[in-house]
Amino acid sequence: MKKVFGRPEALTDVPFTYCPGCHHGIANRLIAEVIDELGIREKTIGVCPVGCSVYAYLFFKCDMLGASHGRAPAAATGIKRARPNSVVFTYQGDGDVAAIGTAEIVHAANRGENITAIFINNAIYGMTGGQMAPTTLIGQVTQTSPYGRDEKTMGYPIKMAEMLSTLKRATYISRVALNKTANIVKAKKSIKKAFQTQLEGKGFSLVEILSACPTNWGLSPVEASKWVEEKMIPYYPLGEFRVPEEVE
Amino acid sequence: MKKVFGRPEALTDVPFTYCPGCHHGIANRLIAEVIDELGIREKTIGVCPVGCSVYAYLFFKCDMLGASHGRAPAAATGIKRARPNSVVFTYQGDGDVAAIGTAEIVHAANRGENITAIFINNAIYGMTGGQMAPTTLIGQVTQTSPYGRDEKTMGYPIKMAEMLSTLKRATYISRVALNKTANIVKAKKSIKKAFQTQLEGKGFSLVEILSACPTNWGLSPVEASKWVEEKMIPYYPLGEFRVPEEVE
Amino acid sequence: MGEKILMKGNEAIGESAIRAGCRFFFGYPITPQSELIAYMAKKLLKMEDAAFVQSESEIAAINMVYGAASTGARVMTSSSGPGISLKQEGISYLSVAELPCVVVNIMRSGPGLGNIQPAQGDYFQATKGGGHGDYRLIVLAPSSIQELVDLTSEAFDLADKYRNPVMILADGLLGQMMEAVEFKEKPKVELPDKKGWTLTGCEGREPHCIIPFDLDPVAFEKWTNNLGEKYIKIKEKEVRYEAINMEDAELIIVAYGTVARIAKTVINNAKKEGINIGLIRPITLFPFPEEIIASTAEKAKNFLVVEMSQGQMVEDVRLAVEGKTEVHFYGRTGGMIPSQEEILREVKRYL
Amino acid sequence: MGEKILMKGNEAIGESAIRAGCRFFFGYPITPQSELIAYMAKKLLKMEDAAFVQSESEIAAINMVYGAASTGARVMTSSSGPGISLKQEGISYLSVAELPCVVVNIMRSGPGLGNIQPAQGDYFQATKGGGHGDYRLIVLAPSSIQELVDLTSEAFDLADKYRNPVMILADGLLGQMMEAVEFKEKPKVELPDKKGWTLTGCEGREPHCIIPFDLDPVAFEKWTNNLGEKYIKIKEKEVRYEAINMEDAELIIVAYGTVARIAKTVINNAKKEGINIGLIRPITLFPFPEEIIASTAEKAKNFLVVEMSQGQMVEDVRLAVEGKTEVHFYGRTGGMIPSQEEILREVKRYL
Amino acid sequence: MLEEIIIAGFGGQGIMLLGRLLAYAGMLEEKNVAWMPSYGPEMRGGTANCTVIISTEEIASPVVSYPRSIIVMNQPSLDKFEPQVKKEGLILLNDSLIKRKVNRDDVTIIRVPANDIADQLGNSKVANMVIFGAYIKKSEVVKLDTVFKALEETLAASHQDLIDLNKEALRRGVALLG
Amino acid sequence: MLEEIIIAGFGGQGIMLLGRLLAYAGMLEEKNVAWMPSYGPEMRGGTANCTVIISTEEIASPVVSYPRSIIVMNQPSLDKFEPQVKKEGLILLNDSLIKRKVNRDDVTIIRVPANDIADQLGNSKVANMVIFGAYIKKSEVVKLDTVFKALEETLAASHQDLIDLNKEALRRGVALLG
Amino acid sequence: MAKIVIDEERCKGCELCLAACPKHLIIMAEHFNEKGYHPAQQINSEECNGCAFCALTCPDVAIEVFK
Amino acid sequence: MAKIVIDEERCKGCELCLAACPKHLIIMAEHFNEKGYHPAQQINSEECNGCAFCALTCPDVAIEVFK
Ligand SMILES: Cc1ncc(C[n+]2csc(CCOP(=O)(O)OP(=O)(O)O)c2C)c(N)n1
Ligand SMILES: Cc1ncc(C[n+]2csc(CCOP(=O)(O)OP(=O)(O)O)c2C)c(N)n1
Ligand code: SF4
Ligand code: SF4
Ligand code: SF4
Ligand code: SF4
Ligand code: SF4
Ligand code: SF4
Ligand SMILES: [Mg+2]
Ligand SMILES: [Mg+2]
Repeated sequence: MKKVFGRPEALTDVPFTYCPGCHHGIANRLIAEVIDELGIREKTIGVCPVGCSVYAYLFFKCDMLGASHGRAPAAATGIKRARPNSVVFTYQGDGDVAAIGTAEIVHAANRGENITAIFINNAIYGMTGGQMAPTTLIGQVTQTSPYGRDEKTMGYPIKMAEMLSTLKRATYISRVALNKTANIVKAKKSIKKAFQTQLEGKGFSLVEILSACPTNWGLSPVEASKWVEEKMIPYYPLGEFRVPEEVE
Repeated sequence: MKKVFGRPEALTDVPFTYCPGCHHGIANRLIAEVIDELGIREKTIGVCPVGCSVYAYLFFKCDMLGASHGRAPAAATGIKRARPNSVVFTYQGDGDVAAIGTAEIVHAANRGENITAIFINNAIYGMTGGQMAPTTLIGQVTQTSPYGRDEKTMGYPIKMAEMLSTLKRATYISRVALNKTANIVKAKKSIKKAFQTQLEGKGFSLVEILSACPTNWGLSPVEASKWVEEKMIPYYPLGEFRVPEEVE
Repeated sequence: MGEKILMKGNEAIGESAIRAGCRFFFGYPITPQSELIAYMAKKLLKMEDAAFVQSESEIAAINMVYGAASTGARVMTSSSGPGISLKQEGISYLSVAELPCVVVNIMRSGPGLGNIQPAQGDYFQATKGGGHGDYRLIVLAPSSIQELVDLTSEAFDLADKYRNPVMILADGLLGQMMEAVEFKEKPKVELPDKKGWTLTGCEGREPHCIIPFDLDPVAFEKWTNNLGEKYIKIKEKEVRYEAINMEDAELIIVAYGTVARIAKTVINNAKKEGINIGLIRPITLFPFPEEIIASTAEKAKNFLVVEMSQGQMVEDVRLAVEGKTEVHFYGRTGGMIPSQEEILREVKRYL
Repeated sequence: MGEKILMKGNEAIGESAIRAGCRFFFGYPITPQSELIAYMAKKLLKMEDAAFVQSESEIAAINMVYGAASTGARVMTSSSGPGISLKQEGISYLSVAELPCVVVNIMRSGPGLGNIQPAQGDYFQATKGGGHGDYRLIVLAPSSIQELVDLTSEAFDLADKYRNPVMILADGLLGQMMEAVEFKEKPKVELPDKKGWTLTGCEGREPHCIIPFDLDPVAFEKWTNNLGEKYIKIKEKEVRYEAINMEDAELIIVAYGTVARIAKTVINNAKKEGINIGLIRPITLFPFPEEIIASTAEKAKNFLVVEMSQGQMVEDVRLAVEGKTEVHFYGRTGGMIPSQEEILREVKRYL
Repeated sequence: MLEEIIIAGFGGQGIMLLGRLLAYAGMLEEKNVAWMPSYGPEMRGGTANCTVIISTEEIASPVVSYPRSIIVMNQPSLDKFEPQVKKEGLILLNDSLIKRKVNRDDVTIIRVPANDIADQLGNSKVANMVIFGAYIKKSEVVKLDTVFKALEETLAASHQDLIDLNKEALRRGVALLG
Repeated sequence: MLEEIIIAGFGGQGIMLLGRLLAYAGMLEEKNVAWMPSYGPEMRGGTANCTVIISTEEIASPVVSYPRSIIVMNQPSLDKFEPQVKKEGLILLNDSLIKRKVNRDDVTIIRVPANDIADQLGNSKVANMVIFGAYIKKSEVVKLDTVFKALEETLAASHQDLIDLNKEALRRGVALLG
Repeated sequence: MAKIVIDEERCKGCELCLAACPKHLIIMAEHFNEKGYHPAQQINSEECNGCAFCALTCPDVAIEVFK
Repeated sequence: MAKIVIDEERCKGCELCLAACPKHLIIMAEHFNEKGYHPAQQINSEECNGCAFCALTCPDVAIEVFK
């Protein structure tokens, strides 16, 4: 018998520090698989953020930088400009991308920085214990929306993929989910396209990944995956919002 | 004979400090006229930014706050939340809105803060002596794009009105120009609609105003107005991007 | 009133602020102060004429404070370490515009992302001005949950009295721990009327402007000199400290916050060993209690400064002592809390 | 080489940086340093293996520096007042991650937006850490355009030598004025190899990680203690200052930057009046030249500290003097530059 | 009177709640109390512990290097805190999950099959109350009734069934040392 | 040898350029030089001034409270700087735009119809060079040839016509004091 | 019948009004104002129809229109 | 013929694999692993077709598939 599924080479042996059933782990693995398949591990530099993925540097078997909250796209810009031949990706949460780091992601995208951003949208601030994210759904109860998110004072959940797609040099922009195998397979394809966009020098790519945070949603992992399907996907449509022709 | 055109009441007597032919002056006057027409001078609080309009507090005859560079929407949020019955507007340049203050304008819009932002897009950093703005046109020579803006490393000029229009609570979003009388008349109508949106409690409004900076463009005022027509408008289409039904 | 409630430090700050009339809170989550934000959300979102906004960033938060304070409202923000650093530009603006407000820093261990364990490494930033230009915050350093309650309330009064931002500087342990507290009815204090400068719409009066600059150096020097005079007045009037066991002390410990409490246990235990140690606990870090330290130094007492840092407040102690006696230092960093045993060991080294 | 060129201070920094091998610049415009950004744009945009990015903000700029420095590249950013305040979080991160880089602060007058006239009000921020946590920048304070050139070049070496951010702290006048400068060929200095830690892709080696935190307080204390030891080493080895006319001086002026130059003219003019004054001009503000000040104080000389601030460096002078002699202060703020006449008048007050 | 106790275990074992209840009860009995968590980056998984001080005197230092008592709900916690307990102190351990012997012979050791009893009660989450009951009985730091009152005041009345379950678990713990 | 001069006028009158040329020429003649602008928030309009120091000694303070010479191109500048000129100093003023009398009687005053002459040369922008020529002639701080050289080195060769025009303007200024 | 009044001291000589007047009734004066600008000046004022295009365009609110 | 290998010590008992297996071949074990979780466990392993849905879903990369 041959091993048809195993631990990707681009992951270290360190066990993930995520909670049981957290989709961060799936996303980490998919990136590692893509890095393996593209054979780029030795020239990849990853930038991890502050958030539940703050430990990502322990998991990826490539050079890694820890950035400050929200600024991973700027740090990645610095790396990529200094070493244009490396493959640079950021791995960021929704607090990171959609709140404090809004300016940095918008302008990395607008400049068409030739980097890849992986954006984990779990509709919550995981690491700090479950505060409202800009992507938190209407009515969703969090530490800082204790009576549910109210659009009148807190606005609607922000659709980053759509917003960034208005920028001409945001070359590849997609939204995927990890709540079931079919979506996981699609997510991986999309992540691969994003890295390919970078490898072909076509500019900025971002994959928004709808992910479950069972802990802060107060749901079991299975229920949480269902919540992604029933609540998140209807509001955050999956698909590709911008595609460079050649990558397509 | 009756005075059919004169200095609006909402302007002080202080002469503008702008350069000859600078469109900031026209924009200032139009806002003052709208304030007069809506009869809201005594409940209006304006927020001026850092930029050539840093002195706006000398010109408007209403309560005024000077904000730090880019943060006027946050300061305005603070004011409006503390005094919901006042009319709050920001007056900001393209460095302010489209660069350093990207996160603040995006999130004020996304929260649907019931404020009005007047955004002067002159494709340049006026006050600091003519550096590239995120809205600088491709090929445009500035202090920091001495060989012309090159989209490959600097990206394309950012279309703020379009980008903000992806946000659901960005209720009224338009783009106008001040390069000729017809456009000036339209601009005023649009500014009025923006303020009305706020008065009706409908949420965030923003008017992007294409404006000439003869000094830093190195053109005479008349040439500069022509440049708005020939270079800016084709790239930055005029019009309303989001309109609340009732205001319409 | 008068009833004891078991509360986390972070929540106690929130409750005290609300009782002091704070109706506006703008903040961004960060450990170890997140319970404060959550508390304010829970309370303010249910109140009339109040607002809670979880801002997009610490920078937005401090600028929302700037806007709300300009209307005369009582307003607060809070953060820790990296978030406080991001607020430095805004704090400098608030200072020059003389806008009253309260900024809470529940200190974690730095520099950088560091970690979320308690520390006191932001003393310099708070007291010397982490932002640009000459300005001073009033800096209050509680050392119990009850004092968090009392000083939070006082912070709003001081802010209004001097039209100056006030910082509450507490280590993460104080934010996280629980003690029983009492919310006492406070006698109303006379505070200056704000009507003369606030932005409320100019109905029936000339417009007001609040502006953070003057491009004319002559005028701006006058402005900053006025600020300077205000700071001198604050130094004269608002110094607060606790001094215990000073008379027969063979050595004086200077410490604030949690460290001062540990020091008190050390003092008690040392007494049992026949060692007499005194404690000066600064309650205001700016203005710093220079005089008591200077006059103690006159009496030839040596000092041991203990901090959860590599030595920051110790500079202010040295400045006050001016070489008259010895000033020793013991510090822990990285989120480590000095133990009673370590402090006693250090004390003995210098006897 | 050896040829004299008439240059603005801001441009001289840029040219010197490029000659020192700086190929990456990330910055955001602000007066009075904008010529530096413009210069870097003009040069770097035409060079191979180089990059100039006008970032969306000062925060983005410092984080781009963080990224580029992590690859081992020589990299610089520059700003002034409000922009430097915004960089404080990033500077704290760079310090803990021990990333070499050069940050230029061409000081304008603060606090707040203040104005764009020269000032020295950011001394505390630069030397005590405007960001959170215990960390230190190496702070260089040039006082002529030639020294801007020399120290910029040295700044990159120091940054690499100690894996520490270096700040060039100059008042706006130095950024704006022109003098003739020479770009001298410098002997190559031995610097530590960066290969052991830089992020360059892990081909042929184990992956490298650069991380700004350790959540374990025991480990993080060790880390910050190592930083502390580095700072002590820097204090031992890198103090630089200029001392003139010390022997027969009746009073010692301590001043840096433009103020020190004015002081020199005062000294010359005073001599004509038969008054002997000395000058200590710190060239490194951190490490601060404590020893020369302390030993001068031993000789019972009094000091007059002159700054374009309300008194910041004067605290470091007092800390060094430790009460042995008198330390007087004269400051101008708001963008005002102290004149020769004023300084001489002050000198005479204390003779 | 002075009690200094560290309570430790896995996240999710109700460690913080136990500590808070103890502090609350102490307050109800008009003692001075302090509760202090050790918190980690992960609001989840891993080990958690908190310190409670109950005293008739004013509480100076909230930090306790050498507790008089510990309640340890899992083995890593025993490993960590066993050496720190004061001579003649008290160790309560969760016998359901901790299989090893305690090495100290200068302290009182009480092994409570907390999870087993909780399972009998039909809810493994109340293992903390079982061991708490044993602690109350042994230490006499606070009265059982006071803890009941603390339970009622901290849990919303709407959770009456939960309150009852917790009380039962406490009683079972008390009964162990019957 | 030490010259300290302040040059002042409207923005757009070529004040900064004049100062820079003077400093450049000083440098070419191997003197120590310093040029210092007074800059404002407006990069435009309003008045502008700069200070130039040329010295055989090392230049300590670049800040000059009391200049030996001033060149003033408009009346606000005269108003501002007239009182500061050192005794026995030198005032050159643009007679085309300044109508008032100078009040000082302890300084040398030279009135240059700079704009009128520039208009004669067909370009009002070279008024600065006309007055500069007069200054060079009177002060002898730098040689005319050195200024020509400075012009050539600072203006791109592609602007030959501009260089020629500037030289002519300088010569006309020199000639005034012929 | 209409007329315009130009506040010479507010005028910065930008010539935008000149370009805006459909009847070409505005020219720049020979003389300088206090700030050193050539102010705008109306000619053939009897032809003015009070359309206010000049005033609408003036960035310095230097023109009043009467009708 | 196919099989899966579950690394019990990596497993956090989230049950996602259980939900993902189209053939319902995964259950949670009675025993605890070192971290205190009930690890996943395959039953009726002869029915496994190696589709790897379980492995694809596992957030902790605890499952290997052989075919
Ligand atoms: C400047 C700054 N502000 C705040 C924090 C605290 N903080 C750490 S992670 C985080 C947000 C985490 O949420 P998200 O980015 O959505 O990531 P997740 O944990 O959900 O994966 C915050 C606010 C910080 N470390 N730095
Ligand atoms: C934090 C900060 N960064 C930079 C500056 C310097 N600055 C002042 S205005 C400005 C930009 C001006 O451009 P814009 O916003 O387009 O306004 P304009 O002058 O063109 O109207 C800049 C960068 C500042 N004052 N504060
Ligand atoms: S808190 Fe949420 S996002 Fe963070 S590791 Fe746990 S489940 Fe994942
Ligand atoms: S610099 Fe440009 S934008 Fe600023 S006042 Fe002058 S013309 Fe207007
Ligand atoms: S009102 Fe009309 S016609 Fe009259 S001057 Fe103005 S633009 Fe010309
Ligand atoms: S538009 Fe106004 S400022 Fe311009 S020339 Fe006409 S009157 Fe003067
Ligand atoms: S490989 Fe497929 S059939 Fe086999 S256990 Fe996994 S999901 Fe079930
Ligand atoms: S998906 Fe993985 S971690 Fe979850 S239960 Fe299955 S094997 Fe265990
Ligand atoms: Mg998240
Ligand atoms: Mg602009």
